[in-house]
Amino acid sequence: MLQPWNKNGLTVAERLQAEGISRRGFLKFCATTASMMALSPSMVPAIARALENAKRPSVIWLSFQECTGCTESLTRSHSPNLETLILEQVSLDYHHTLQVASGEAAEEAREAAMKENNGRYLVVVDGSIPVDNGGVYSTIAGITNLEMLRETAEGAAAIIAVGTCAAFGGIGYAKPNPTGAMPVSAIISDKPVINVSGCPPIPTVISGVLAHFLTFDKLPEVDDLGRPITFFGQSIHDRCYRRPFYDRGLFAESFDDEGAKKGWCLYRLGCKGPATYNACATTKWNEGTSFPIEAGHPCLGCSEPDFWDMGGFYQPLSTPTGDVTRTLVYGVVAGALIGAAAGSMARTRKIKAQKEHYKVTTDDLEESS
Amino acid sequence: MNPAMDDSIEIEPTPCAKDRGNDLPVLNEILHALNELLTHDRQTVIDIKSLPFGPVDEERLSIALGQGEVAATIHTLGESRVTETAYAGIWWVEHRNEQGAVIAKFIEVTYMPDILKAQHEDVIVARQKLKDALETIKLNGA
Amino acid sequence: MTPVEFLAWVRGPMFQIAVAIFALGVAIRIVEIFVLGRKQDLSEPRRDGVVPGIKTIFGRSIPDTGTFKRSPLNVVAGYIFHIGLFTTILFFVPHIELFHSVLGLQWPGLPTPFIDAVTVVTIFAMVVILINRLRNPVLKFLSTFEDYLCWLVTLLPLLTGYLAFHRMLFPYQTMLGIHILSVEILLIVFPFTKLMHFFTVFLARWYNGSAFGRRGVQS
Amino acid sequence: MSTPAERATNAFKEQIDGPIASYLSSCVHCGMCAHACLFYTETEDPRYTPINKVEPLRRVWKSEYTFFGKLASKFGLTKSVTDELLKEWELLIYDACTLCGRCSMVCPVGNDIAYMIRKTREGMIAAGYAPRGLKDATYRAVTVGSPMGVKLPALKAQIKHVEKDTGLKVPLDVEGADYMALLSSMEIMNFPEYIEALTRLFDKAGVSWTLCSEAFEATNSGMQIGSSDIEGELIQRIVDGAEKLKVKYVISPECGHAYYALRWEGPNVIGKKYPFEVVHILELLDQLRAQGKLKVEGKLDQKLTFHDPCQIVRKGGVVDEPRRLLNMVSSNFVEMEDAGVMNWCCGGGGGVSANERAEPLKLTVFNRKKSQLEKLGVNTMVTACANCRINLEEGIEHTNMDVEVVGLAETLAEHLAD
Repeated sequence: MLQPWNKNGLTVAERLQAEGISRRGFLKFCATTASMMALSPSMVPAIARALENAKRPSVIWLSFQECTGCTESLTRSHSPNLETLILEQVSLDYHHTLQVASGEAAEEAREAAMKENNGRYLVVVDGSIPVDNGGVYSTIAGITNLEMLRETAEGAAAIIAVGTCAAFGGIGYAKPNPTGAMPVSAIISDKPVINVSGCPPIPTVISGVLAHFLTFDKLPEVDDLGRPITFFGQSIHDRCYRRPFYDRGLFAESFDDEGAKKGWCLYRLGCKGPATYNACATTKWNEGTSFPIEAGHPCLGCSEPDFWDMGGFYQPLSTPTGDVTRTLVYGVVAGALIGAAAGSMARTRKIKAQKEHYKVTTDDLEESS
Repeated sequence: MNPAMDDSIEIEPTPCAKDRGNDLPVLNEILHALNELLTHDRQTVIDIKSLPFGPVDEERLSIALGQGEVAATIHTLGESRVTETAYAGIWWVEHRNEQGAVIAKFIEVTYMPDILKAQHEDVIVARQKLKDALETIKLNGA
Repeated sequence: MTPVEFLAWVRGPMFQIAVAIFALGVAIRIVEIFVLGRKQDLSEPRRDGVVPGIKTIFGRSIPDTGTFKRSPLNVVAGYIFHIGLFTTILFFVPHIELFHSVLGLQWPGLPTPFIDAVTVVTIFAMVVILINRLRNPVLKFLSTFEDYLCWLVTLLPLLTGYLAFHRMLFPYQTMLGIHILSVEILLIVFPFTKLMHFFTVFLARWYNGSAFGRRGVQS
Repeated sequence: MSTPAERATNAFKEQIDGPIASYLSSCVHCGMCAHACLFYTETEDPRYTPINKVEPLRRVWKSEYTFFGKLASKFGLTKSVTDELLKEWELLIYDACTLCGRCSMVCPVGNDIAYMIRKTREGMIAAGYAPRGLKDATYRAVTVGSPMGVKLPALKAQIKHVEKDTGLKVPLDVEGADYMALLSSMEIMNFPEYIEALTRLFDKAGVSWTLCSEAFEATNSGMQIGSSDIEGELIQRIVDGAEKLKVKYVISPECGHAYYALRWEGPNVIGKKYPFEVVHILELLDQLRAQGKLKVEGKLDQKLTFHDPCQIVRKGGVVDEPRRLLNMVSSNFVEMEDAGVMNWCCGGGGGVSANERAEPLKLTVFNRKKSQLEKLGVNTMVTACANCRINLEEGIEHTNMDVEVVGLAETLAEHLAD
């Protein structure tokens, strides 16, 4: 299903029509696309108008220092679903995990797509880019990731950084970052880069962003971290169905207590939901089946930068990440020692003052004083 | 021992009844939408996927809305089902793909969901098709 | 600095710095009081000062009727503020988690909406306290920069906590970070100001209560 | 140590101890002590807020005895004690404080402010900043033996009168007596009834007692002016007298600060424990009452009240004794508002009455007592301090009130059963 399509230059509407799909079918397509982009259903007419003229974009998918989890997320759903629909509308010209071609032929396909669609193609990146020592830690066909990204980005219309590694550096970037891993945005500054973070990202969000580009020929509006606001505009906590428990102060305190069984809030078990912006709580996973909190596990905050370095996954958000107990103990001990020393010095001054005592006598009481 | 393998642990079904109720605000929103329809002739579409539903919230909403008089099936790009709820003017619109999986689900508050109506473009095609058909019949029937 | 980096900083290195200054400063100030000590009182006590001293430690929390009648606003607002402040600090579940992680102790929390209401009331009480400080001639006369500073650094955690809880003003990470930072500022300011009374009040009441007590008066 | 400010600073350094450090660390500037102080309540001058009065002491504590303050002082960030400050504060520390200790009872953080003001006076007098009148009184106390200049012949003359009136012998310099009674100059000069009362009461109760010709003066201007050197010198005279007569007890008279100085500060300023016990006359009388040795007859039926002398009641711990004694001789004893340990000062204690400069302020703050009395509607007020008594009489006269002030011991003596 994800093979490069022959480019036929038709718009989406034309293509659907050519396949004998009715206008009603097109409407259905528009409605589901709106839902996928997390846009309001009231946007359907605008989407319909846009899709009338939308052409299939060429997509080049670059996989760098990554685990293929992002691609898995997108492709390994147990049944063909919503995402397929939109992926059928794009021309995936290069994806070294999925494409049939390999070796030089694969790289040729990439170069061909770049040449043919110069200035118009979309680059999707998953994985971080190691930059230390000239980027030697990860190469494809002898080309470093760094070089390939720069080269491919050159003629791109926009770049979609898929997954937390591409968006924020992810695990490669986590301390001590031995390869000098960097996110896409740290390397490419002259092209629009959108971050679809998550480890992995929600498949619908990836396709939603693609759909947006396909529909409106531009990237959706983004937040401060370059993520599409429609999906990352609200925190997990804001949209969590367990939120009422948080508000009422009902918390699970271990994974097998009453609270856990009753589905209470997982804050005390380290849920990072309040500080994590993503669409899991509404879009959910596995065809809308569930998401981690619904399955009884606290949110890890995987769509946020540095989530690997934000203290333990099971450490509540309100707690410090370092060993504060030690600091407290050392501080008190050191303070007590300094206090004792300062106090002794004060005592010495006091004794000295007592030695230098000025004795008040009747002389001090007479008129002249 | 892996707790998951321990038969003595009884995992309760996630309760929902009194503790939750994310369906209630939605019902309120629907009521508001009905008002809008009646007073301003404005229709409302709610995307179920955009709601922070917990387990069985959707079921509860479905039960609350009940079954109405109309149930229609549309066959294009997979099946779509349009069913009226027990409350006139409130509809479920459910889109499935060719493999039968639900890909989008809406509640529409309107006199008639647009997708049920024959579309202008389709009618133009239909006119041509019927014309062609008639020609064929004439030719053949003569 | 992104909101996430900011949050990581206040939860990490900044927290350590604040706790280090707080622990060091508080320990210095308390220990130096003890080291300074006091001379043995040679007068024959009417009774032992220990029990009256302990009684004063607790009893002084209740104002005498005369004081209450003369400055009811001060007393009532002060009460609400102190009780409110400690309720929010000690019984909000995320805070309990903080104490648990640092001290290894935990206790049951109170329902969040209750804490929320207490916060509002406490902030209100603090505003009343400030207005009183600005308007009452004695308080106006006594007040120094330090008094207003202490008011501010005490108010900020309440206010930012409220804003963070209600996810107002900034993205949550930023607001939570600001809230934690405000607490860190409070911790840092603490040992250098009258906020020290949190600890020394027990010493002061003890010294007062035992000195009066050995003379036969429950102060 | 040349300048006054340096002398004051050094004295503060000598005086500051753990309690003071904890008090100054704890003050939150809540201002509640102002409402406990009659100098504030009657003038509404915020400078009279008790905690403000210890500012000179606070400065020295901060810059000398706190680690952070010491550090700050190295950078010139702390304030030091100056002549100007001492001069200004003299008016607050001596004229506007009677050391009544009411503030110490209300401070929510538990600060014993009166204790700190007492310590502050040490530095003030070391620097020479004390009111003229108090200096003079103290000078006379040291040189003549009494702040009012009363000498032994004057006492002997009063003894003669008393002996004539009562027909009883007033013991003087009786070695081996159980009790040695002290007097205040005011009692000798203004209220000789007290000597007569003692003579009759002790005679009836069979108390073995004596006066001492070398130590009859109980008052201690040294405490009031705040010099432990002078206070100690005056205390030592009493200790010497008591040791010479080998008494078991020394009786503090109806004088507030004399009791506080002798009973609570004395051993500390001379640096050793006494070889005798100090009892207040009211304590002793109450003991006699309990033992059945104090028999009275007839009860006063006019409405009367008791004025609590601060140093005896609040700061001295003699609280219930005067009440039990008064109830023996009165059928209509009523308490003032705030009676007991929270009672309001007469306004003349702590050396204020010896300080002519403070006279107008003293009369202003008397309004507190005046309104207390008016609320009760009494015409008789009993007290147990000659200084309170004179001061109250003065205030009553100044405000044209119709209230008689009497001493408790003499009231009891009047009702002695034959």
